[in-house]
Amino acid sequence: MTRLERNERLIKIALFVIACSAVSILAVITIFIFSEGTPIMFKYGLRSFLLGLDWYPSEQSFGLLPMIIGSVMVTFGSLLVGVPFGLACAIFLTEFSSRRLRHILKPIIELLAGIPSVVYGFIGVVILVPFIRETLGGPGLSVLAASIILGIMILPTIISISIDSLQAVPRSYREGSIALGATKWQTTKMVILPAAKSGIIASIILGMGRAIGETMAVIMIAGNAINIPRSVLDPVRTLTSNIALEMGYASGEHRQALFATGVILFIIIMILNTIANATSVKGKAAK
Amino acid sequence: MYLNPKIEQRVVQAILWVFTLATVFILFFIIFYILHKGLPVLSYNFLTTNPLDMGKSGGIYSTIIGTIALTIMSLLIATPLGVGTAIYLTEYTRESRITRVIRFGSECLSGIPSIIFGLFGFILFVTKLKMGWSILSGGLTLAFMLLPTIIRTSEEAIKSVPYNLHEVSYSLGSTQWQTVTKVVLPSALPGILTGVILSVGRSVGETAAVIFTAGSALRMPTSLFSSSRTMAVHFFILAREGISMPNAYGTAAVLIITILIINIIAYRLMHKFIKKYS
Amino acid sequence: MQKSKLVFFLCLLTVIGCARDKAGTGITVAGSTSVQPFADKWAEVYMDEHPDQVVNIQGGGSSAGIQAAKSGACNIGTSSRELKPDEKDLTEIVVARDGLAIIVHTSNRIDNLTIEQVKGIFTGKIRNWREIGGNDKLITVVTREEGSGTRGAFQELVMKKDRVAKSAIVQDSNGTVREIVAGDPNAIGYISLGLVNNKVRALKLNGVPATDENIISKKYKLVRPFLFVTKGEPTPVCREFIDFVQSAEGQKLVSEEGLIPVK
Amino acid sequence: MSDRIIQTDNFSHYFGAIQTLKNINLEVRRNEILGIIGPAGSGKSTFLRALNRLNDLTYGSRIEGTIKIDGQDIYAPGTSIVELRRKLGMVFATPIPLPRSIYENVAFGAKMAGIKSKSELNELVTDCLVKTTLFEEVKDRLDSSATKLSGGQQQRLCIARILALKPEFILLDEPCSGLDPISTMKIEESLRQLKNEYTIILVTNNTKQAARVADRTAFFLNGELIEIGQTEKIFTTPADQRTNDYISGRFG
Repeated sequence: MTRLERNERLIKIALFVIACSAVSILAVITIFIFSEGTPIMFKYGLRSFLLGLDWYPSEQSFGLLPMIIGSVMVTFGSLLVGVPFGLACAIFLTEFSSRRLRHILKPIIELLAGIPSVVYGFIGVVILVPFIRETLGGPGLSVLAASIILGIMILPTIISISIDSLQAVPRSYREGSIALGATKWQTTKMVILPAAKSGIIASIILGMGRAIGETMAVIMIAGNAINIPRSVLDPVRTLTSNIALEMGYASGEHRQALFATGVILFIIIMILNTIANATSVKGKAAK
Repeated sequence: MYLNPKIEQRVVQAILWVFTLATVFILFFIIFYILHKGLPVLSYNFLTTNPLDMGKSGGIYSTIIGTIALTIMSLLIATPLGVGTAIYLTEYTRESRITRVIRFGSECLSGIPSIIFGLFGFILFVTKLKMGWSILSGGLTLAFMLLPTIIRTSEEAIKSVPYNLHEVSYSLGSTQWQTVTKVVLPSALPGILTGVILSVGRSVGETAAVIFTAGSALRMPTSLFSSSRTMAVHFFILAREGISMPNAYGTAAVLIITILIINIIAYRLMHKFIKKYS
Repeated sequence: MQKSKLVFFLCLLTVIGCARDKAGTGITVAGSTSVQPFADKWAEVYMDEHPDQVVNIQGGGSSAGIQAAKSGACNIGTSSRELKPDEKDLTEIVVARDGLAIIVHTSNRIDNLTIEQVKGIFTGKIRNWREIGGNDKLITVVTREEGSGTRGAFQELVMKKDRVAKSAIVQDSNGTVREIVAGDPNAIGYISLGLVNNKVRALKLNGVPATDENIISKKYKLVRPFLFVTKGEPTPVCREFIDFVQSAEGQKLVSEEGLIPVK
Repeated sequence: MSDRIIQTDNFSHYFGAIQTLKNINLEVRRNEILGIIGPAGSGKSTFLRALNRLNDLTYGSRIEGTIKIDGQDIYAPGTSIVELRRKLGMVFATPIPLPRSIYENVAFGAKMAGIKSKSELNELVTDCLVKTTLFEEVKDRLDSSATKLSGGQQQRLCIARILALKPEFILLDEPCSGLDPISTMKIEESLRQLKNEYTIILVTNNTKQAARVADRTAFFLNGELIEIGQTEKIFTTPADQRTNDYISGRFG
């Protein structure tokens, strides 16, 4: 064997070590967050964390329920905004518009995914929040504002992945249905959408992941009150903003409680990831 | 109720059209609003003078340098790791439990919210490893965040290199590593670059992970251990604390233009790449 | 090729090594976001006078600053609240005093509140401006986040044992509280007196306007210290900076920026 | 005839559970052109790729028996595959130029082998291009991309690229399958010249081509070696009926 060939084994080992980096980083982060966050959860009881209503860390009261509910509300709110608009846009661009329009608009919409989230948050602060305050009342910093801004933020994700999965539906499906005398909309409704279902669901879950994980934009527009909101006009705090708001200031058990917040967020995200992974694998298998 | 399919089609089409128009309008509005307010602020001076008085006056020079330093730092770490992983996955092993674990790990990593990276980086790098708020801490944290993107795009790029090129290279007596470095990587380069450039875009726009790890010092960074404020963080602070709205708009305009340019370059590259191999 | 990689790597290590040396001569000051703007000012002037010195100012919050000083992540921690009993092992230096201003929107008709009324508003007992003589509008209460020195001081000076209502909007810096109050006609919040500007209005408290004279004469009650804390005795380099801050020149900067000098 | 030969001894090859070569026993003599003919799927390409161990790249590839080159078992542990492949240059069915310049394509193998001297490389490239009659056609554009050449030129470039390895054997896997008659003729012409320096194994599904250029011809069917002998004899008086059927076009 030549010298180069003997080196191959070393190279392979080195590459394997490198390839383990992503998994090891994930493992380190997971272990780290859990080891910092779980002791305090067990010290005060899981119940008091998950179901407690009061977040007063300086008084050893670490109820995260308002934030959990807040995250869920804001995320679903954003889906209520983002999904209809996103899907409508994707369907229109794949099924009802000219090829040219799609070729121009799709990359532009994808570009918008790159706009920093703080810019979206800022638009929310200067335009949306005053608008809500003046027309609907309340402080303006609210579930509604956060939902709308997050809904807009996840649009590019939903649109671009949905377009991809709609386009992946074989032409023959379309032609077959049209040949049977169905209108374009009937074809879309009965044939295309069911065929592209798993891709569309994956796009929604990805959008959901982005919404639930978003931090800075939410801090700017959600108001961050630790109450469970009674209406969409009430301010709300999410799990992510809870961490970001107080991380700098926290010490001792307060900091651990923020890690506990991270643990809960982490678990929610992992569940979402697994679902997304499963649906996309299922979708691939179906094709 | 029975609705005539032709009428139904018309109605639906109209609704879809309105929704699409609204979506596109909103997205464009954001860009034009920021540019409209921010472009008048932009000048050569704004870009080349340091922020003064917390950013109330002066420009954004040190934050531009901070952004560049942080981006380069994170890419220096993430690119070798990401491309190396992609090479391992595509060239050095076949599908197995190990590759599935690696892919799943990278996918999970990409789903983790940036604030968790920030939390992690803050405690581990900034406090436990005593790196302080610094370009090093921020760069490491960002690198972890960017890694999955680079792995995925590099993997796709490498996979799209035709297999017979491998055979030719081997038959000409090159080792596997020579094949990878001399034949596969050059062919996959545009695809890999696309991923790297998209990561640049992400690191330029990131706030949550950066503000807690690289800090927010306005001074010009002098070393890897100095704290640095990126443009996105600067904008966040200016806008939120109402320090200076004109400067906030100006910074936002620079941010958006940068991101647009980065994404357009990436898109162009990708297009070229796709054309080459289809 | 392998050799060139090795050389590159060595260069990188050297750069990192050198960088570390250089950073070592600087002072890192981290902590309270309330202290940060003033610390920035001090650092700016101090570095003009001592070009060989580097002072890095960081935010992060009082607790983080204290924590960082303890762990050595920074040389000087800053705090805008008194130290807690378990933090008393640090050396504390009072560098300025700051009034807490209760602020409202400039259009608000109210111009004086008692401390009891402020407490009533923040606990949520008083929900409408009408109850204290204002317009018939619900009050938007804006507070700071848990762990903030300003919140700690407000809790101590106004709320005592009671909690701030959960429905209150929470923001994480003086500037953001000010921005929200400036934008919302029905809002009330509290910020560092030095940061009050013409976008918001500071209320009289028990009939006493929030002014420097009233704070010095102790008529205005909402006052807190701004602290520098170090682990053990400050190093000579830090000492020099602290001496500058406490000097007449440093304290003059403080009063120019709206704080109350300690001397 | 010389002693420097390829000798296979009961060589079998499997992809997973499928046996692709069955107990092949044949020898290759120095400086001859051995033609291998047979219908698609007969194992002739697999045999060729077994000689330079290119099958190793495919997962599930397994062998039995031995192949000896110059008396050395090429599948013995510790064998340098890289050196083996340099010794047996291979030309594929479709010309696959590396996405680089003409010059770089020819110099590739030499560079991988660690030759750095510019003048040495220049000489080598020129020499190999001359041998494949390509030099006159491309000498002004050695730095332009190899993918811009015509199909026939590309295939001759691929042969030139092999020559730069200074191999002992040249393996050709249906090298003319995609080419027009004139290009084919040119390649066959170069093969006849190359024979003086190299031992050539030519796999082809064009029986007439084997008849034109091969000294000896082997006939493969379903992974078995049916018959091997002087080309003339195979094409005129084959010993096996199946060979006769194939050559006369009854199947394949």
